[in-house]
Amino acid sequence: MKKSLLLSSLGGALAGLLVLGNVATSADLKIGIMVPTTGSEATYGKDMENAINLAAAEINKAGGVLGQKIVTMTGDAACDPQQATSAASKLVSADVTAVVGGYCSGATMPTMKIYGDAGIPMVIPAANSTKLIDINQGNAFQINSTGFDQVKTAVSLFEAKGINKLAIVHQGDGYSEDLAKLTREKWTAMGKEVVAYEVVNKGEQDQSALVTRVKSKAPDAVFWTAYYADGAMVIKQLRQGGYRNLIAVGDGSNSPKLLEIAGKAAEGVYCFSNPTVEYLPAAKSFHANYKATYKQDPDAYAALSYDGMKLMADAITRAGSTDKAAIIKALAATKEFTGIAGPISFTDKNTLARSNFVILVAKDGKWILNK
Amino acid sequence: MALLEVNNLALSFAGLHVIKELDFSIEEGSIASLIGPNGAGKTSVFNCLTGFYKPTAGDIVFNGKSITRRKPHKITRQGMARTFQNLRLFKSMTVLENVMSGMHCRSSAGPVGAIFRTGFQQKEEATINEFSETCLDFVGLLGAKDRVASNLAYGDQRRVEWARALATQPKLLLLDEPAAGLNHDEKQQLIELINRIRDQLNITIFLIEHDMGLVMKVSEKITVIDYGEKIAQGNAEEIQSNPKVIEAYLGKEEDETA
Amino acid sequence: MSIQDILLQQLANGLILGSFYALVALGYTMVYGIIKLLNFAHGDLYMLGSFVGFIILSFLSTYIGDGWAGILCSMVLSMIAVGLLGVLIQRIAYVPMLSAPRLSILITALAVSMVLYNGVMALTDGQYLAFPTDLSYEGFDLGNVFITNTQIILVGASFILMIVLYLFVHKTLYGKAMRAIAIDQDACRLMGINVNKIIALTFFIGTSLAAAAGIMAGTYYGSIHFFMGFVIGLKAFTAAVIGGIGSIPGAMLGGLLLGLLESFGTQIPFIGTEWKDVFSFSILILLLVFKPTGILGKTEIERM
Amino acid sequence: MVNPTNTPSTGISGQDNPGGLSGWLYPQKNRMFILMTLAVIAMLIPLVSNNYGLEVMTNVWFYVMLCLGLNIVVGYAGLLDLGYAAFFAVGAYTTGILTSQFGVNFWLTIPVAVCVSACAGLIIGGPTLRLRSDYLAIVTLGFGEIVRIIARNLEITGGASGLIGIERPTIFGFQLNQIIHFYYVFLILAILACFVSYRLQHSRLGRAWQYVREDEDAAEAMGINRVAVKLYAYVIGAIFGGVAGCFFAAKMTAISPETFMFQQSVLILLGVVLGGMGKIPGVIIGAFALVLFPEVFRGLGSMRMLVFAVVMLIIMLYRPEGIWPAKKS
Repeated sequence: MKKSLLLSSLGGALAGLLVLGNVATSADLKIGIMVPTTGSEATYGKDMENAINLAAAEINKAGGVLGQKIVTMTGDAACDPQQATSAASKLVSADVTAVVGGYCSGATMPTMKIYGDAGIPMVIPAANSTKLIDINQGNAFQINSTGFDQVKTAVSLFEAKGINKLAIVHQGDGYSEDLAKLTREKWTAMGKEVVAYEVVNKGEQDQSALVTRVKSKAPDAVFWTAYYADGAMVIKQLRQGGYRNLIAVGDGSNSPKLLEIAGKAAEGVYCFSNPTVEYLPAAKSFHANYKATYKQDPDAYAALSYDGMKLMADAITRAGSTDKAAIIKALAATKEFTGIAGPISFTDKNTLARSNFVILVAKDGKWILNK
Repeated sequence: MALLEVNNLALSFAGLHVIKELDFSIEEGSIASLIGPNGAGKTSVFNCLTGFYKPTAGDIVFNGKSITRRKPHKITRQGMARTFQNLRLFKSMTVLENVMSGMHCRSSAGPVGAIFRTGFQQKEEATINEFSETCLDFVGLLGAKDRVASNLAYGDQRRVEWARALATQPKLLLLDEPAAGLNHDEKQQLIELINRIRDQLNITIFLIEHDMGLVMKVSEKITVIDYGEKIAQGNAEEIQSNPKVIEAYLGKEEDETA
Repeated sequence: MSIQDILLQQLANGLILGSFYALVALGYTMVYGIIKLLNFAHGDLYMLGSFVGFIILSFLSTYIGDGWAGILCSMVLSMIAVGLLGVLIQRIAYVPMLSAPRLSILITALAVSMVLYNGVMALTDGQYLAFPTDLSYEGFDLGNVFITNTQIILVGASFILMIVLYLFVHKTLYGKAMRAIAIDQDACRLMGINVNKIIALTFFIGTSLAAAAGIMAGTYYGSIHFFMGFVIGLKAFTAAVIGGIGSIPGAMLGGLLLGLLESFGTQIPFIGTEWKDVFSFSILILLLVFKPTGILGKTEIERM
Repeated sequence: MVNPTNTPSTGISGQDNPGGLSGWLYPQKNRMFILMTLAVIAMLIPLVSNNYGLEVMTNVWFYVMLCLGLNIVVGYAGLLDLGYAAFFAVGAYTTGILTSQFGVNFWLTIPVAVCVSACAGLIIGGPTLRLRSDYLAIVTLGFGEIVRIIARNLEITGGASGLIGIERPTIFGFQLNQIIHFYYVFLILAILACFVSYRLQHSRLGRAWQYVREDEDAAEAMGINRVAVKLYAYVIGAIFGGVAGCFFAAKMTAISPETFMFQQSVLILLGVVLGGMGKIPGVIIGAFALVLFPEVFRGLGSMRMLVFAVVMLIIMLYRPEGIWPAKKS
């Protein structure tokens, strides 16, 4: 009696597990969404999921793709490599035709292999570490400008401001370290000086050691390459510590939260950003729809995620079939696809051909476009 | 030659002198006792002998070798075993497993032997089992070998501790208040057991005890300490008539009533 | 900046960091001293202190503003609330474990820490919250060295708290009872001291000091988040060990010392900011190995 | 699941034969039967499961190995190790660095990783095992953080981005690159880990761990070198973690310091505590719960870890021996 109970419960658990992988088996066109919906980056992930679903709904309303309705399925990458691989396997097992997603570079990396091996076309709207390029098996397309483009934008600003001595601070994760390294390489290659190259720990409140170190090197500008949450604290403490020169932050810090936390210390901070909804004339209706559907404003990666889904649908239509290889071919052949975030074409490495970075500046507690 | 020789042993912590210049020796094959009023430092002496405390000064020679400042497990390996004042059995383990712990220092198989169950390891395990059972049999507890130690009656638990100490194959056995908590019959059995260990196994015995009747009955040599100092030494009769000893014990009674 | 300037600046930075460490370390040391429990959840109570302070201040600011008056009010209220929570935790989680094996108590404490940490994470969605106060940066500009009024006030406040605690422990009957229980609980029971009450009081005081530090940190750094307690918990433990765990003056001294050590340590040219934590953890490990009793800790019987 | 909590203690009146579930589970014959059945089920899973199921189950076997490794330290020897992810990291990075930067064959990196993680165990264990248990917990925590920060800061470990493009191993010219291959690899590792754990537990060393765990002083008085015995636990536990790390690196092909955070150590500890410290079936159940729970209850989102934490607290307070029934009453 007990034996059978034990075994049957074990069997039940296993059966439950196996069934899990087999949800949704209709003739619809299945598109996977891979974003972090739990963990520290969940807000961004859910925002991306919303935008992608919004795009899918619009496409379905207009008759779907090749007559098929799009059904989305979300895999939670949790911004964690282990969970991301399991999420990717889940999507592949569910037999998705294509995937739109990828927010944290570190978590996206190990999934590239899984999608690559399965030959699944993938559009990456957010993750933009340059390391993604090296392991791309040809099936993935990055529509967020890569670190290279951001560095170009950053350097152009620094040059325009007559900066010579630069301090770079990152946060010890793949994305911000990548950006920091690229900036350092570029800046020194230009014959200029990087006087400080520092790391702070995520979540650490006291940055006085960093402030003193940076101040003692008297840089003309400080470039924070990581996310807004810690960036706000760093900016605040730099200003409190008496640092008065220019501060610039990377696209991970493009958030109104940064201004909220840093308060008046953030005035005049520059931010390099991928095109976000409020600065995109073409995104007006998207913004309105998003707000109507989800009762909140779209966040930093909403526009690109929306474009990602639209691009994928466009590529499938151009391919004329749901054959994965054909879709990949169609994606590669994309020419000036008009997204709300700007036109999309790809280089031979499947990255965005033309940078769409903009420069923002904080004024009176708001980000405005720098002219 | 004396099996154990203690010269000038001293122990102090935080400025408190627990043991002061203590000298005594124990002859091989004898039964010796250490007595003294409460707080005289008897258990501290045991702890110094077995390496649990690091003496401040002095020298301990056991079986011709100095064991001062040696670690407890090394001292045990050299042939000195002990029991504890408050039972210190491995409570959730079986009686047999408890006794097997004593064989640890007489065996050597390591992780590789354990994983591959080499011939050597298997033979050793069999020896450990067999000898532990012999020890249990000696104290009359073989029947209880598979019971969990903490489920045994108090007196039986004491005997498990004895068997465990015997399993280390000691030359000298230190007993810390072996009669504490035992009833009259059990004390008689204890006296018999002490004598059997000495006579049959040829193990020297050194004990701390409060029960004077038992001490006087079994010991051939008694050392009395008070405030960490030796105040008398001799056989039962000599000690019983020693004025210093009487004073020490009476003094203690005064303290108690105060 | 000249070397002198850097050293002076880091002295100021080290003092403020150190006084936060000291306040948190006091709780560790008091609880450890009295019931020999390493309260893993202590860092999380610091975090909780700042969140409770955040809620109270957000509420109060409409009435008395978000200036120093508001901060003081919310600090007192949060100290009381979190202090009581500390007592509650002790009652629910630690009292039943007192006779359990050490490993079980440690894991229980770790579990409590995880509950608090993940609870706040779930409630805040893992977001950083902006502390609802924006104090000015006015202060003293000594050439290249810059010290704000906020820093001076916060260091002053933590010193006042520490002095009050010291007087409490050494001059009042409750303080004497605490010290007595740390030495021998059973004897205290026999002497008619209400041991459980005193232990609860110890938890209350230790926890509320951590909460005070939490609010000060929120005020000073401007933002709070659910994992702010992890690193400071570790550092404060280090501080308590440096001073000698169980010793109240030791915790104060250890906190300040660690704050200064870290501040100066990070300015050593080849130890960049990226190695800062390796630096403090190495200090911790070396200290535990070579001088586990700390500076002011009592030496125990030397065992082999 | 069968709920063993209601089984009344049968140790009354000196009776040591536990009844109920534990009574049925422990006789040799029944145990062998269960083991064989489970092994066969595990072998057959790939026939019925899709890749997602395999991925999850592979993760289960992986955590079984890690949890069994930590179980040697925590469950057998009674030492709280809060930095176990460090050993796992050492193994993963050893393989990662050797294969991706020096082109060493994957299989050759395993013995190297065993040596390196054993050394890491010795380095941290040697000087610190004399410490009080709570100090040890903090030291191991600090050690775990140090290892992660070093991995994050060095060039050779790929910095914060970590290492990418780690070679997938080949065996007799056959490359392991499908999830099903890794499923079997990790299943074999888990079975090996069980086997080794079992053999160690029922040996002279295993008993010595238990003696030291129950009463250090008494164990020492019995001639057991407590430091050496603990060190064995530490080093063997480290090797388990290191080997698991090697295969983890090979499976993921990319590793980064984020995987080896404190939370990872806590997660592994959770697996050990949940099922029952020191009991192999308990630890296996713990590992299952660890991996399956988040997959099944993904809807809980960020509440997931909170639920884990609450469960852990409840277990410690009401059933410190874990889910699996105790052998002895």
